[in-house]
Amino acid sequence: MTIAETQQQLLEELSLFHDWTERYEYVIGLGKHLAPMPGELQTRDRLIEGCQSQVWLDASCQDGRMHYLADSDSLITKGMIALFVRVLDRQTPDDVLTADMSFVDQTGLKEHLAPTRANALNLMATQMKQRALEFAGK
Amino acid sequence: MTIAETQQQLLEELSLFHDWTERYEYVIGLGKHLAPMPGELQTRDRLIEGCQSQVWLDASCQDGRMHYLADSDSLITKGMIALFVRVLDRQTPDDVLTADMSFVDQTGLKEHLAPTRANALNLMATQMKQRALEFAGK
Amino acid sequence: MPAFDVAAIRAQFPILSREVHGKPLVYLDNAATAHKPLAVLDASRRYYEEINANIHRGTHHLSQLATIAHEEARLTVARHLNSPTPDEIIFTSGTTDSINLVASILGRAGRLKPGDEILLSHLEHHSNIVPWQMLCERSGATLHVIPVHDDGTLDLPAFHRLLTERTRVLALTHISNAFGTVNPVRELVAAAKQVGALTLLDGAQAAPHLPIDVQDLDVDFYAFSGHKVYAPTGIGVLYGRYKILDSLPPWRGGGEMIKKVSFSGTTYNNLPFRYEAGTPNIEGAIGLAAALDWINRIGLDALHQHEQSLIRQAAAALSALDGLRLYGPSDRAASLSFNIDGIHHYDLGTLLDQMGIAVRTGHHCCQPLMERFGVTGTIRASFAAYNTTDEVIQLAAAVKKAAAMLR
Amino acid sequence: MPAFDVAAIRAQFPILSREVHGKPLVYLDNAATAHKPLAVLDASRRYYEEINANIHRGTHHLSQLATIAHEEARLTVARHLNSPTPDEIIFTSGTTDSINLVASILGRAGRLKPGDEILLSHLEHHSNIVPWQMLCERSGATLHVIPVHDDGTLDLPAFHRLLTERTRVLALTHISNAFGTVNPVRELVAAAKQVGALTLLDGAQAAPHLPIDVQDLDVDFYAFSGHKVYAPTGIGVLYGRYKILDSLPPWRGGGEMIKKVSFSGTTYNNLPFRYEAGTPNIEGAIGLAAALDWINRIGLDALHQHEQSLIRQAAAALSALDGLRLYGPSDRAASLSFNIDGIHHYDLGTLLDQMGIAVRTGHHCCQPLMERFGVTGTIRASFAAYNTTDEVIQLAAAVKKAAAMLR
Ligand SMILES: Cc1ncc(COP(=O)(O)O)c(C=O)c1O
Ligand SMILES: Cc1ncc(COP(=O)(O)O)c(C=O)c1O
Repeated sequence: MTIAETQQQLLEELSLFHDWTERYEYVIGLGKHLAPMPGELQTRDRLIEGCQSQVWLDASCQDGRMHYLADSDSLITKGMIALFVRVLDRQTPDDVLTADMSFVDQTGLKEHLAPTRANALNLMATQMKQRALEFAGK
Repeated sequence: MTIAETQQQLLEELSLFHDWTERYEYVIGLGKHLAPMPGELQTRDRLIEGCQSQVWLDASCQDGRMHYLADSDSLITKGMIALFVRVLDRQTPDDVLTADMSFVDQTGLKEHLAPTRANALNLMATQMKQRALEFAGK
Repeated sequence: MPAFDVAAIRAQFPILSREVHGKPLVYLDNAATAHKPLAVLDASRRYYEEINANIHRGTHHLSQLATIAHEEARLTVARHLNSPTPDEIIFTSGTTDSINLVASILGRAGRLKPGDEILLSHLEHHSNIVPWQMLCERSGATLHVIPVHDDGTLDLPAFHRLLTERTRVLALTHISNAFGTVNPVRELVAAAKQVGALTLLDGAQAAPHLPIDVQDLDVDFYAFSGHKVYAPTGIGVLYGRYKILDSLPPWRGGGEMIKKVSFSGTTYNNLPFRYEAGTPNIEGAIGLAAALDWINRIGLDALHQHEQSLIRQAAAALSALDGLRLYGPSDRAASLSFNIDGIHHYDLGTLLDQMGIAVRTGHHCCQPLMERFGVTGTIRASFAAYNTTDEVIQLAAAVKKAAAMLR
Repeated sequence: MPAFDVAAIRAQFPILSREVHGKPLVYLDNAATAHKPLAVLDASRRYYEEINANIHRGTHHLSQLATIAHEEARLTVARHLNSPTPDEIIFTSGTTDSINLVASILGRAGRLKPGDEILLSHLEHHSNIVPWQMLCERSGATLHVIPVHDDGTLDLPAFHRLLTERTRVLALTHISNAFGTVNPVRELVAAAKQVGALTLLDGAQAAPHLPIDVQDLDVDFYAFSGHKVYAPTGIGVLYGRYKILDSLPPWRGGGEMIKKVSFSGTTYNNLPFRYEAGTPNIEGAIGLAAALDWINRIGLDALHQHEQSLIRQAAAALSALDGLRLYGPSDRAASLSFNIDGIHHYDLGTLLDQMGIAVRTGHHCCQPLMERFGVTGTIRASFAAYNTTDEVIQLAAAVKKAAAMLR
């Protein structure tokens, strides 16, 4: 699936929910099912410090495709990252770099987020792209 | 005249006035006619520092009667002092000490005074009594 | 409850009728800041609509009215703290400002030297830690910390060991903002006096809940914030014992705090003005007095009883939940801190917010305390005059629902 | 005047319809503090009635709204000053606080040493003198003072002589609060930069009247007070150039200004938060933004033109009176200072007050300047958006009447 296709799929899934409970349960579920990140990868240099929760992000490139691993001590934060990982994982560095991440605004999730959390989300997207930059154009 | 009689007289004089202009002109007039205080008496130790104006006060006792000299750079302040001097000058130290100075409240003048000025007035009365204390009971 | 009519109280707080995420607001973040009753909002507004002017030195009528209102506010604070004289009441911009004032002037006076010690507790808010750390850096004094037991109370034997002839300052919170621990401050202040230490109490959390009597406490400095006692933001109080404050140098320089300025030398004003440089927060002072008057019309005893009853109900209701851990002693006041095993406080707080319930999550500006308890933060519910038993029940139900979603 | 509708403006200030001593209030003490339009009063009240909460770190909705409102206020200030980034806008409690902040952190950073010089002018307000005197005392630096001509303007040749390689700081008022002198600050700041001095402008009197562009001024620090720009009391601003501010140590310690606190060491937060310890004056910041928005809706150019026209009318009307002496240059702004031969300013002010006219009398917190002019004080009329030509006429008539009574 292309990045745009995954985004479309996510938006459709989220549009099924009628209240905040369902929406949050979905995000929490995403977080729970995020591929585990080995403990030895949760190092200082992979840490993105948020206001109240911490996020670890690891990126590698195999066979020309980005591979992301992430974790957070906050389940909701983790669910948000899972959203991004689902969209960007297994894509080429160049596709990641040019991806339009504004789809998050259409999920309606941001309205439920503290600005600190929304900021963290933007920071996350930026970081994922930045890591792709290292492998792009090769 | 006793202190009480002078106070009564002052109150009567002031009650003749109908507006603030007349009342202030009267006080300013009192100030202008206050017995002059020789320049050499206007020393630091005779200075009562107010907020915006300065007052000099000199007290002596001759033949068992208090004698007050005062001056101020502000004409209105000087008029207020003149009110006190008129009441307390040429009285015995003991009479000064026991004088009821609350007559000022009945003049209606205090309502027209800045609290700093009203304070200065209270300070003045206190100072005049304090000086009488030195000569009292002799 | 005839003595304490919470419905009548709630009606005085316009903000309480608003909704959050489509649900009625349940505001349990009072330790962070309290809402303002109409009496305070009206006093602030009336000040601007009727007597606004810059104070002191003014000849004109408005300036006189504003000066009187400002100085009457000081008298109200003095009465409220049972301060012997209003000259001991310094208006600041808040607790943090008050504590910095004390630490700074002690520093400038050279009261602390290498080898001297400043004694704090592990319960302190950053505002009662960092100013002293900065003072230590400048003076060479060292910081010592009274440890806490697992129930969040101070280790008193350790306190007595740590208090020595070298202790120059004891700076202690009256009530812990993180755990609600009420410290035995009278006893500790008395002990500190015995060794000749200066004493400061951080009353940010105590002032909204307890009657404060600085003479009975026999304390040298007492600090609190307006915004936590139902008053506007940007105003605070430092009570300072006259004899001590009067012997210390000024901090901020400027208008109001001087007697005479010339380029060859400046003489400073008397207390309290020496420590109030510049145009003060006049609205804030007047609003603070209105807030204290409002509190005293209700009565701090009735208020405290009401809040204690709520906090006990909350502790009981939450304790029943699976994996719930409460912090602080059972006779806590003002604030109730908890966590649920395996659940991040931030996640729980986020879901509570979706249900209209405002609590605080995180380290509560008490990182050393959080570290001591091995957590990155807690969830804190804190109570005020307008909270109700119904809100406590909603809190417990919401925590239960949120925990279920997060497990 | 279609562009500037003073009647419509007056209608927005409830206090202007009050009486003083039975006469309509004529408020000409705006340099001391300005009144507040409904837009500001409503913004303050709306904050408390709708979104009051403690800001930053809050998970809940109100805390988010309050945080956004507070940070948007900072953006408004940044735009108003044309500051390159909002991180250079520090909220303080007023001009005095802002200047003390700068003087204190320069002191703590050890930026001043014996032999170094701080350059001020003879026009300065005590708030821009005393903090520097205190810094000199602590650091061994010396104070130097740009003299003024008899017309109240700076002696520029003397300035250039006094500005040397040893000058570390130039701290100058933008507009004199006593005489209304508008200093050529752009030129002086540029000269100071040439010798490597830091520059601070005291904008307390300029902010209500002139557009301020910190990039065009190329100044390092710019300070002003909210209460003089139609905003609430207890809020002020320090603009500080990022590169400089970021290299300086903190001042007040506490919550908000830290990144991480532990007893073994504390790391400080980024700008602007490093200089904002404790709960800020949230209402004040929001009220200040509302005030700046209000000013900008009128337009500073139209405002200034209106005020300049009033001040010229006042100067002309007063000049016609017997024995009247005006201070300051004829192109003065904001404030008009005068005395009448043989009459004490205090007496004149007292009688003007009886006629409902509020002016300021005394030294205006500029004792060195008063001494330079051989007076204990002056009478100062100062103007704002809501003043009218009719008020100017009333002022002149009242001065005439009062002078007659006092002669
Ligand atoms: C030129 C000048 N500087 C500084 C100040 C001090 O301002 P504030 O009292 O608001 O701190 C004032 C106002 O009084 C002023 O006019
Ligand atoms: C115990 C304690 N000390 C100090 C403070 C700081 O108060 P403020 O932020 O009002 O200066 C607070 C509040 O946050 C507190 O709870």
